[in-house]
Amino acid sequence: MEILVDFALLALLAVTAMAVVRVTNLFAAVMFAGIYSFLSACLFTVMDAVDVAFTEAAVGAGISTVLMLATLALVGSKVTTPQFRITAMSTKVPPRRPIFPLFVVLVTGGILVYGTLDMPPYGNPDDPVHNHVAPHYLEESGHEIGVPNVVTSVLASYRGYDTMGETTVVFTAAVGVMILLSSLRGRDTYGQEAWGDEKVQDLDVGFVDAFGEEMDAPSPKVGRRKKRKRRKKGGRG
Amino acid sequence: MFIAAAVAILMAMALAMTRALLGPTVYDRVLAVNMFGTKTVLMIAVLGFLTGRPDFLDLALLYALINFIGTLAVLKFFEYGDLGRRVDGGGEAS
Amino acid sequence: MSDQVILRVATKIIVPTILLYALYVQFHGDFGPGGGFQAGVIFAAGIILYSLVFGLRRTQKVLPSWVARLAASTGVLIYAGTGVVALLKGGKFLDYSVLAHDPEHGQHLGILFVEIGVMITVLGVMITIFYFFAARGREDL
Amino acid sequence: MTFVADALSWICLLGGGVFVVIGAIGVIRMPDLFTRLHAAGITDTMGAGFILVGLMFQGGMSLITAKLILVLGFLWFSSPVSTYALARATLASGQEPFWSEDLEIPDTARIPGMVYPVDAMGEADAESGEEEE
Repeated sequence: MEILVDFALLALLAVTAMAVVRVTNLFAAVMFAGIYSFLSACLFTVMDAVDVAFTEAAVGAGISTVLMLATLALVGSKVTTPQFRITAMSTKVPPRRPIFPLFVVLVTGGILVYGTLDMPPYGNPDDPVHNHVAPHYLEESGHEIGVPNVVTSVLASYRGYDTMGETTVVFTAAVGVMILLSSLRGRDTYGQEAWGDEKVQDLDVGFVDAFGEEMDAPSPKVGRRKKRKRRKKGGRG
Repeated sequence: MFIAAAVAILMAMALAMTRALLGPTVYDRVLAVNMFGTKTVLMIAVLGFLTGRPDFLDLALLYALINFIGTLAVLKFFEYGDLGRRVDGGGEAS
Repeated sequence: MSDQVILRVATKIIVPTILLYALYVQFHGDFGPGGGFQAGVIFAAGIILYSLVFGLRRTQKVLPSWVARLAASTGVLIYAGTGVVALLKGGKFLDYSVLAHDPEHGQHLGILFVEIGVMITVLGVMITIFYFFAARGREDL
Repeated sequence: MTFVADALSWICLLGGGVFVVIGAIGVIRMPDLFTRLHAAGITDTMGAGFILVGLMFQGGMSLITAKLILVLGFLWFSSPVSTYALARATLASGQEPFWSEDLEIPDTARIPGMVYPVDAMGEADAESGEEEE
């Protein structure tokens, strides 16, 4: 029964992945990425990996959509050519026929699929992965660590070095973002040069301050709409 | 009985997915994603019972709490971040 | 502004709930799904929701960006510091058993500190990244 | 006792499933965004409500039921808020709901290849409405 749910979720996942690749509006791609995150959280839940599903839920629903939108605010949302637009000039480049990359991708994918044939079946208790350190963790965690959730004891205690490395990696990500984006501080010198289309000037309304105190003046669009509606009502009466 | 509910939710997910693919405006896609989020909450709750581990409900609770952050961010972006530009679904999935 | 009241009130109600839930995930991670990383992300999501509705400036009055940056580095320090304390107490690096008289109690203590370190780092990093993206290099923010 | 709980659970889960599917069909079939919002609302309130109540009968008096109640409460709190924000943003973008006086379906809302019977009678209505103005 669960296998049916599994298949259905995987099929939806495949459709979503295709959609992410095919849509030309990057906002729509962000939407589909959100759907992808929902589906993979479901899939992790079916496969009993609830901690992973939890991470996926927290990151996918809370953070990643916001960050992707913020990125779109920086770089613009339209893909003007079938290829990704790198600069405004590259729109003149005629579309290439990527036969050779396609060939490479197909061959690599074929080899990888061939490789999976040798892998032990999923969930088989005789698999090597279940016979190395996992039995020790599962059996001894109760009285060695005394934490009911084995995932926590593995992550924080048995594999404490790894988790420390991961924490450092997360920290490094922040440092990298700071280094990259703080060069945008003087956007007048750099930003307009690099993204010299109307997009950058359009976005001068702050992404974040918009709901805040700065929007006390009613936005012109809303006002115009209301006026039109009033006129309509008056006409009816 | 849980599998019946799960199948119904999966059907609804597929239909919401269709709406997200059809568009036509970005707001329709936002609606589809929002609906997909609700479906995910239900799906995870049902799956917890289906697999016999209802502790998974923490996950459903999390989704119910922070689901609308994404929706709000998208809407805010359309309404204020991109003023003066017509927002239409330029990208059909083809 | 009256048409924004719904969003403001809803946010005021739901943001504290999200923050509380993040703490639940943090300290309930020993018993159920969750842990430091998830808790940090959820906490950051709550802050991000607040700043989406109330604006970056008001958020940075509550949580200035230097605090977020400080948190990002403090968490790593707490994590590594736990290991160093274990080292000083005569054990190996990140061997929590020596932290208390009872090895199991020591493990509990070590996991607690380590998870808090992870949470603080992730929280600080997520908020720092969001601030940087959202401010979009504007000087006045 | 368990039989009664199981029966109630069945009824609620099936009812919830039906509502969820009906709402999803509505999201596909409805002509414009505002009517689609209405259809999506059915899945959020009736569908989610019935399914979660059905699960509560299975959970019994336990922490699980408490969590289900919380999930339901937060869903019923947050989904109207996001629906409201969505409708408001759509209005601000210039897309208007069609009123009874102009029964035309906007081009953006049409599903390609679908025949709308409203088209035939909508023209007459729209003309009479303009005359009144």
